Amino acid sequence: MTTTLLAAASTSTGEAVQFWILGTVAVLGALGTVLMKRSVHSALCLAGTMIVLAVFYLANGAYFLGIVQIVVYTGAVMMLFLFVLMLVGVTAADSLKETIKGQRWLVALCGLGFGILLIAGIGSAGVDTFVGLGEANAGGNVQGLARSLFTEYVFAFEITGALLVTAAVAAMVLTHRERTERRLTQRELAEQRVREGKHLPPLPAPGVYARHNAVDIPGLLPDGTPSELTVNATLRERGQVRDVSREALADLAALERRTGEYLGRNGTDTRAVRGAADVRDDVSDDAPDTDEGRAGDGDRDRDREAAK
Amino acid sequence: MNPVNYLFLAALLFTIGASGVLLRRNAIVVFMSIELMLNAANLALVTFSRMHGNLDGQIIAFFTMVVAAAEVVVGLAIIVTIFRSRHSASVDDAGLMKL
Amino acid sequence: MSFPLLTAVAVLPALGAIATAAVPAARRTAAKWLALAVSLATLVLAAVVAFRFDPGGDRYQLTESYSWIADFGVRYELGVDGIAVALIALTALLVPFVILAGWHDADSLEGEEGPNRRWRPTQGFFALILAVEAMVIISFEATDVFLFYIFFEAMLIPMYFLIGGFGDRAGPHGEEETAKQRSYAAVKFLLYNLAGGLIMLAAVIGLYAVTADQLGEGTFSLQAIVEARQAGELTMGENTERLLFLGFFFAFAVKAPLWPLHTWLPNAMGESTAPVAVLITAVVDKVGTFAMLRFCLGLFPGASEWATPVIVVLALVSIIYGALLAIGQRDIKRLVAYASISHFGFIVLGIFAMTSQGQGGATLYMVNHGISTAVLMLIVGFLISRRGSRLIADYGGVQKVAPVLAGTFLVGGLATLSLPGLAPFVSEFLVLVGTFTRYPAAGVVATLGIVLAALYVLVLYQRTMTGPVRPEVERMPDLRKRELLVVAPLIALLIFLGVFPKPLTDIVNPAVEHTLSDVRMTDPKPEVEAAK
Amino acid sequence: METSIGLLVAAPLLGAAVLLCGGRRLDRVGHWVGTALAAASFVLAAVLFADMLGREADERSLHQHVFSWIPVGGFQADVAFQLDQLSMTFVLLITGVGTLIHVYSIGYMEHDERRRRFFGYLNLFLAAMLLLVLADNYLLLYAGWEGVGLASYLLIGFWQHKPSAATAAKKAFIVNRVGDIGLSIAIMIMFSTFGTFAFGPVLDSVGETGEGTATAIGLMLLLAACGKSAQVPLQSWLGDAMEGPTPVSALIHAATMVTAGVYLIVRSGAIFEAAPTAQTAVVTVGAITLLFGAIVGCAKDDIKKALAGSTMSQIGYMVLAAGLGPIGYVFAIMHLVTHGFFKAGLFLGAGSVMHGMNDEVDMRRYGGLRKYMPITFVTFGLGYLAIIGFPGLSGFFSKDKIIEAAFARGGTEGWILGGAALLGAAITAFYMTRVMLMTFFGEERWRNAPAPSPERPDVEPVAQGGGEYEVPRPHESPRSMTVPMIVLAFGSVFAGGLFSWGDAFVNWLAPVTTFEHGHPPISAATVTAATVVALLLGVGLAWLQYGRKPVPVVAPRGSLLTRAARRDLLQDDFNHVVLVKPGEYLTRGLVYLDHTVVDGVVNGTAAAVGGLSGRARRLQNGYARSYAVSMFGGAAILIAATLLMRAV
Repeated sequence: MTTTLLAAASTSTGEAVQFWILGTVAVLGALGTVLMKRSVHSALCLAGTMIVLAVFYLANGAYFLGIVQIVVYTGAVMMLFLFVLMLVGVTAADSLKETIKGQRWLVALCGLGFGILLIAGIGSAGVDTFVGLGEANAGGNVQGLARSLFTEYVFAFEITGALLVTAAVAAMVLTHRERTERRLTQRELAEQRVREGKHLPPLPAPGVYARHNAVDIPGLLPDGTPSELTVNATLRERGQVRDVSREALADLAALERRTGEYLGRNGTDTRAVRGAADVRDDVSDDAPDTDEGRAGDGDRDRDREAAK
Repeated sequence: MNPVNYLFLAALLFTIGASGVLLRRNAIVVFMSIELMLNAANLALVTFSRMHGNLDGQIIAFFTMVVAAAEVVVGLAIIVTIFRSRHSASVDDAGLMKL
Repeated sequence: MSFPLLTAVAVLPALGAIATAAVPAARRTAAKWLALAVSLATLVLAAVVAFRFDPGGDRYQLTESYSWIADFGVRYELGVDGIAVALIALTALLVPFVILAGWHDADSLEGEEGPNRRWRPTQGFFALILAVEAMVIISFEATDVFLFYIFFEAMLIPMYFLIGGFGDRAGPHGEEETAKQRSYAAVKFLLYNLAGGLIMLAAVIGLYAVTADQLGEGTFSLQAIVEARQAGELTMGENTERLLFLGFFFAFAVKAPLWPLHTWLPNAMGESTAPVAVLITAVVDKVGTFAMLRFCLGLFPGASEWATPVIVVLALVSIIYGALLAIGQRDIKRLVAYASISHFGFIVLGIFAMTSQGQGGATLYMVNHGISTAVLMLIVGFLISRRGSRLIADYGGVQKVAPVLAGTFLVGGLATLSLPGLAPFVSEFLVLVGTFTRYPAAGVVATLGIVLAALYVLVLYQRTMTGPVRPEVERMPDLRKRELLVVAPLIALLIFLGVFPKPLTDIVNPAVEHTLSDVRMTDPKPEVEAAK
Repeated sequence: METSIGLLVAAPLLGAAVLLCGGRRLDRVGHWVGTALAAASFVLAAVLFADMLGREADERSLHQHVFSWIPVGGFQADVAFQLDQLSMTFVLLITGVGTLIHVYSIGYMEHDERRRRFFGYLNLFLAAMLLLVLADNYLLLYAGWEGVGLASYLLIGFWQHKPSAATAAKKAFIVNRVGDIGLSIAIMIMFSTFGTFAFGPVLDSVGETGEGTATAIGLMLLLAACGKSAQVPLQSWLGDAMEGPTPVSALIHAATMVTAGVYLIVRSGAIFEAAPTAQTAVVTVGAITLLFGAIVGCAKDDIKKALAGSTMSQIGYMVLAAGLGPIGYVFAIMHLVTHGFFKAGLFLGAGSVMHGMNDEVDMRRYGGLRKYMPITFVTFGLGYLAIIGFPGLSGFFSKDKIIEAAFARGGTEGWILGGAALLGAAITAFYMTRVMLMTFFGEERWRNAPAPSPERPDVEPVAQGGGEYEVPRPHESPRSMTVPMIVLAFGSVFAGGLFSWGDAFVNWLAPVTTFEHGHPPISAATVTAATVVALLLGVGLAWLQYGRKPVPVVAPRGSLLTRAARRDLLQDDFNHVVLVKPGEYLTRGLVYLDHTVVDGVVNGTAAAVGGLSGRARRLQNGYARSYAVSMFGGAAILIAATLLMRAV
């Protein structure tokens, strides 16, 4: 590597190879950052690009910066990004559909123009001889940086420090939310639930009337319909609710029918069948939006209890 | 190869980043694109320092990083606050300037 | 460094304005009296200036000069020549009468509620008038182009508020429409003058550039530039000089409305109260013609000579055009406004005739027109305040019920048509003679103006004052004491200056000679003497 | 003595000031004050006259420099007076007749509550008129010139509540202004030619300039004279001026002011002598006007308008004479003075008649008044004889001399002028006789109610229930009115004889206005004879038409000429069509133009800017991203710029 740092108009083939490969990766990463639908993916692409850049720093003899790049950016900054993404919602995928008229075309135009001009500018700058960092890094890159940093740039350095402190404080001030109202007591919370007509009693356990009591199988209501309430919310989120098998339902229906004939009354069967159908679409359309499903189940259960 | 290619790469990344800023509505992605631009600039600086054989370029790059870190901190904090207040991280929704 | 008299004359009304504005809201009358007292004190100071001024002495007297913005060679330079003295005297003289005439103009706005309620209107009204006076006076005194420019522009601010804020309700189309018209007029006034001012600013900067380029370090000082030019150190390129001249002249032509830049004047005078209208036409506009005389001719003699033919034609157009439109008006105030346009045509004609009679006449004209228009306009104001209408058609037979009002009105009118024995005749005839000796044709055309003047004045008098008494004016009271106190002295002055203008001419003549020497002009010799 | 010339002007000026500013408290004594001051200046004039007679002919011209009026550069206008024989003549006429008419007005205006102001105006007029004739330079003369114009404006419009009066006053002033243009331009030419406009230098050195300049000045002065002296084409105002009170018509529009034009021409004689063209113009105007006025006079039924026509024509005689040069000046002035006497007398008589007839002016409603107002009849009759030039009365002497001079002009021109003058004499005799007969002779047509006539559509016949017509009771006027009439009658009888007694008047004026004897192609006796024949002819015709057969109360339609003459030979219609109408259109057009074009351009620009910014506003859509795009584009452009810079 040291060879490359001597004055030269061109670099070692090794670096060339490395450049062409990693450069491609970097560009792809950049494009990914811009074009990915889900921001998580964008973040990851960006991270990739940054790592590549770190390597390039090292290749350019900026060892300290290379490390800092990895530590600060890929380490700290990107994590920060990811945390925020979690806050905002990982699953949220924003549409790339443009809303401002003509924005895309303008961007394309400006982007192309800008890029081409910039590259043309660099090209025409006529920089072919590289001094290289040989003697600059002679006393060690870090020491060199430290020297100039604490001698001629010390003032800027101090100011930057102040900036960082300010930034930290600012972040706290901005994100910290002062509790304006008193914390609610148990009683008030209960009353609130009643007022909102939420599901009052504790939720039923899963696996009731079930062949086995796995957590991902909803318990069945007296009429045999499965109650989503009994399944863990997270599983419901993920849409991983396993449904009771068909034949079980069928047997249940048959049993119902027989008891019905025996008792000389009918009509429940239809209910049972409808219930079976219910399970289907309940499960299917529970996945996307959770609130609706929960609410629906909530009042269904309630009229069950009323029937009991 | 001529190290000037690093500059071309930097230019490319910068342009992509800029377009990203202009194209994406999600504030966080916009932010990432800005970071991308900053990094491109850093790459250029580092290359320059190599070109001229003194460390000032790296110093500047260093400062850039620090400042970028600070900026990210504040920026994300702002995004979070906005998200809290209006349940959206879209820059278009923050349109109080709109007529 | 003796007592800075000129600064005092300008600063006194300025302080008065501040003090007046500061008078507590409850003490309205106090504010009025304060304003009146200040304006009278200013008049006294102006008189002192006039007496300290020695016509035989050097060109600019009572000069004061301090460095202001050293980097741009801007100096706080004051100095008066005869012309300035005359105009300062005029301003200081008119303002007390304006204040007295506008004694009750702001009262109607007091206790006004709703959208158009204003903050302490009375204090505001009189403070603004004093502010205008201060700025006008200092722009008459300034011998530093930049200093002059600043106050030339600053004047617009108080004037804008006076026009837009205090117009009389007596509009021909009801209060709503009148308010709209008023704001239109105010904005129009502002835009016209701003446009002129900005073009002038460009020219001012250009002038600085030229001086900086040629004299080493740039200067705005009128005297310095004139001396440098006469010493041959400063020689502007022909085109440069012409462009700069046009830049200056445009601004002044807007201010002293010269056809076709005149249309703001009728609106402004029509919509504002009579005292404000007097302030506009008798005081503020004079700065324009004055500046033509002092700056255009002083700084750009060559270009002035080059532009003279066009300007003379424009002046003639203004004279005839203004008079004809005055004849065609239905609104008394607009009529007076157009009459003023015609008179400004005479002034400009006199200035650019480049003869001692012409320019001396023009200077006298500024003073006399100030007084005569003041008389006419103020009486018109009193008339309108009685009947509450500006339309000529709404009057008739006033002479029968209010003979004194009608009589003074007639005197004002006769002054406007420049009847011998009244001041305007002297100046108008001087302008005509001065023009004729250099441009006979122009002189003859301008003479038509005196017939048209007779026409619009007498038609106005006939329609409003004579004939059978209309029922609306039957109860019209005659002039009150205060109003008579306003009108009588002005009329007396008109007669005095008409019979014995010598004091004024003695002050003005040397200054005019200086101006002529600036443009290197001499009066054309009479034919017979030339023959000898 | 010099110092007291200014007092001549000062006295009536003082009166005017006192009376006009004095306020109501002077109402009781106002007229006395006015009259006293007029009389004072007459007495002073008389004293000065006596003093002047006491001196040699060439020392009679007095000068008084009061103060320097307008000193600007080479332009030196002084308030300075010059009192020579010519001015003296006018001063005496003005103050004399003026005083008489003041006295007359005391009675005539007795019942007018604004009498004080009337006397104020009269004094103002005297002051201005005296200034006019005493000025020693043209500018001061111009001041007086406009001053009398103002006074006449105020006095014509004295009864301002009458729209007709107000209109007439305005008309008079404006037509005069047109004339004043002439005077002011003349002064300008003088100044630019001679560097001064004082009588002395100008008239002395007029020879040194080209004839062109002299002609220009002369024509301009003529224009001024036409305006003031109601000569064609600026005569239209005089008829309407009769709206003013009769004393005013007598003093201003008969005796003094209207003759100012003649004074101007005679005073500037040197200029006209240097410009033959101008002279020809003068005589032409004079000749035309004397016929014009006479014809108008024949057709009018309004007694004052008839007299106005005659004034016009008599001044025509004077102008004609003044245009003839040295052979005519003296007679122009002489006729002016005699005319001052008898025309004033006639007007006062007319006023006295109206006074007794409830201000009725239509002669067709007079008749047979001689036995009701004998003094008026006699004085009026004497004036009548004087004006028609009855041998032995003053009019005869002056007019006869003018006709003679007209013939003396020589050549065909002389014949034409002389003929016109003779014809004029005949017509004068005709219409004056007509006035006389219709007023004082014939049956009393005023006894029964008036019927509407084309002349006076305003009166509605009593038949279809108008107001009750109360029969006027003709009576003689009070002494304050009759005395002046008598005095004037004396003047009109004897003045002429007195003046031509041993050519007294000629010798008196000759030093000022050069004089030379004209040599008519035909002997003076013949001319006189012709004149007498002409006047007899006129009288005879008039008697045939108005004396023998009764005068119809309702004016007959009359011949085309008559109808035209009733309308002042259509001159008003002419002015209306040629000047007034186009003027109205012009002003209306300009008002429209000013609003749409001149103002429109500006407003249009404003609107354009507004619209443009309205469009530009769209760019500010509030999306941070589109702002960013523009920034980005800007950056690109910057790079491009730097590249170009480097490339260049």
